[in-house]
Amino acid sequence: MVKRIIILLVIVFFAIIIFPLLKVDPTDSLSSLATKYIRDGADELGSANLVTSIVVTYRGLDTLGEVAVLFIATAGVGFLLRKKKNSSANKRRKSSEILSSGTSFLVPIIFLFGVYIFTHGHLTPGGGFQGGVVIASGVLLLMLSDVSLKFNHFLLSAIESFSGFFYIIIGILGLFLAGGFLDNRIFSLGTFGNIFSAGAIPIIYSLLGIKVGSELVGILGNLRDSE
Amino acid sequence: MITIIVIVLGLIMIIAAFLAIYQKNLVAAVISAGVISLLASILYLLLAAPDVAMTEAAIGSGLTTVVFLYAISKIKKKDGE
Amino acid sequence: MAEIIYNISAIIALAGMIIALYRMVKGPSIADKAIALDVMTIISISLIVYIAAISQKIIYTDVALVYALISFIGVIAIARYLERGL
Amino acid sequence: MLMLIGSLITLIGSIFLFLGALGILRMPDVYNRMQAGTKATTLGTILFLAGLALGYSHCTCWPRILTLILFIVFTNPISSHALARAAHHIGINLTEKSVTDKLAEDEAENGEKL
Amino acid sequence: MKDFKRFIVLFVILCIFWILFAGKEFNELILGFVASLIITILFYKKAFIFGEFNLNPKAIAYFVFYIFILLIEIIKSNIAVAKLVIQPTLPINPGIVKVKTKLKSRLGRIILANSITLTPGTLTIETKDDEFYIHWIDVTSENIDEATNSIVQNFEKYLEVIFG
Repeated sequence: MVKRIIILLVIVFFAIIIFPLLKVDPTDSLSSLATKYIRDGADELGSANLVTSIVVTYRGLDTLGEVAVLFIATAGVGFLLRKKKNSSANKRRKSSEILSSGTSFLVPIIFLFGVYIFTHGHLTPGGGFQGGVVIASGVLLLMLSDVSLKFNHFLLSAIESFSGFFYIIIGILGLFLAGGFLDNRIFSLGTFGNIFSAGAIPIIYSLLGIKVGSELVGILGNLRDSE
Repeated sequence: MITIIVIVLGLIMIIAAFLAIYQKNLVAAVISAGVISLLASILYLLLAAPDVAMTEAAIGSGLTTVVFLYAISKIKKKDGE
Repeated sequence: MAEIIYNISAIIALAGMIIALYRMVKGPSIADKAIALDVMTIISISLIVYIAAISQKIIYTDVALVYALISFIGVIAIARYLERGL
Repeated sequence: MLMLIGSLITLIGSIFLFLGALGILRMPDVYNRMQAGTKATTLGTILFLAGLALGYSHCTCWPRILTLILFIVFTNPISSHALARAAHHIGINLTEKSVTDKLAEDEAENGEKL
Repeated sequence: MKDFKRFIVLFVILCIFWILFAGKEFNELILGFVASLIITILFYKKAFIFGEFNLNPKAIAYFVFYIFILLIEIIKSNIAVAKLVIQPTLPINPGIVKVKTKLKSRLGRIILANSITLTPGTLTIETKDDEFYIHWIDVTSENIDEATNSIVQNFEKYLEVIFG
């Protein structure tokens, strides 16, 4: 009991400390680098969503590292979980008719929404990761409704490798045609706020979305098909 | 107004966190953890970070729940055999 | 005037969320907790759109869309886990 | 004026949301909770969002809100159906007030779970 | 022929959703067209329920009419359940009953089941061939035919015309 009261007191203490953070005005004390990003980012890169331009171009190498981490996670899951020899799909309970009909209606729309999110990464709060997760959720819904769904793991890893490959090709193109690795100015910047603007950012985000989506589907498929 | 929402959501998150820790049933704990990330994404939105809010909503409340459920069902199968 | 009524509506919705939380703490079975999660999700979607409207930012509604899709799949996953179809 | 009408619709919607939550508190078993809880909140959300779209019509967010309403109307019944089916399959009993359970009778008759 | 109809219906629905998501600027429309085409090619073989609309004027008029009926039904029964919840004695009389449906097409069946679930007081629990098992919050009759009359008939007479 005493322990719980102490825990409660600690939480209240932290709440009191953290609460003033809500009132901080984010513009009044920024480092010089952040000020530069905010002042020049929109003009230099032509992206309406400043976070996107920082994540994809200024800090593009970090994003490459994050995708590599996700790739290693997928590979680890596939390596650690043993494949099932005899398929025991018939042990699972079949889904109801309503769920499978609803799934076949919803999955195309979910995929379209995922495509919308990752192609509009430079205009809306979405981006490659979020779009990839939405697409993986669509496949998850298919998995939940159809107990005997088979995955083509070879195709998945092929899609994943090709999108990663083209991602790096675009980065290297930036090195030659524009300012540096993963610079988005290899195409014209277009009109600010338009869909075909911000140079290579929509293409990079589409590749990232496909890559993240196929990696997550790989993880889920491995989890389901292993014993 | 925003302050009221922040306080109420924060309190609910604390209660859900206690539930996630102290509950005996693992699936119930997973559901509580899902509630935490659900509300955390509203708080991120209030702090003007829609990018983070979207990521939290997508990954925290959907995908991790499912991965946890898969893990629990694998563990239970092992125990049963 | 209208703003005050909007704020009152948001507070009533928040009160609903607290009640759902009580069912989640108490709920005897997992299914009860999943229902409570469902109700909390729906109230959260309403709150997100409310926040988007009062801060005049359309793009925030994208978060609500993602929310609606993903949490629906979460609830179905819980249901399929319960009936051993996962 | 439009804003006032929108705010009143939102108020009605929030009351339905509240009553839905109250329903899951008061009802005696899982199935009745599902009835009162998740369905009353569907109408509540529709009214809440429609009121906001009406009141803030100058921010032209109505296509998104329409999409959101379509999603909720289509997905919410499916998820509560899946949950109810799972609850019946794992044998959560109906409340003692119930008068009949044809599904359990038929399952007992055929000797197998559907 | 069946495949072609399915393809067109799915493609048009996806384009409408894209316009709802992204607006109707010219560049957006091009992108949406390409994205919808790719997704349609990926899915049109599996999405069997899209080939089941009756695309004649009468069916479309009935569909619009059906949405109104459904809205009115939802509002009416929501008020009934709200009354039920705030009464201190909670006068409920629940049970699971069996009803019959004449609908054959899967899209019609899912819309019927969702309509039943959306009107509070009734919740579809299980479907088996032409029988739906429905949890009813206020059972007035355990007989199949009478239950069918009071739950399903109202929606079915429209859905029969729309989906055949």
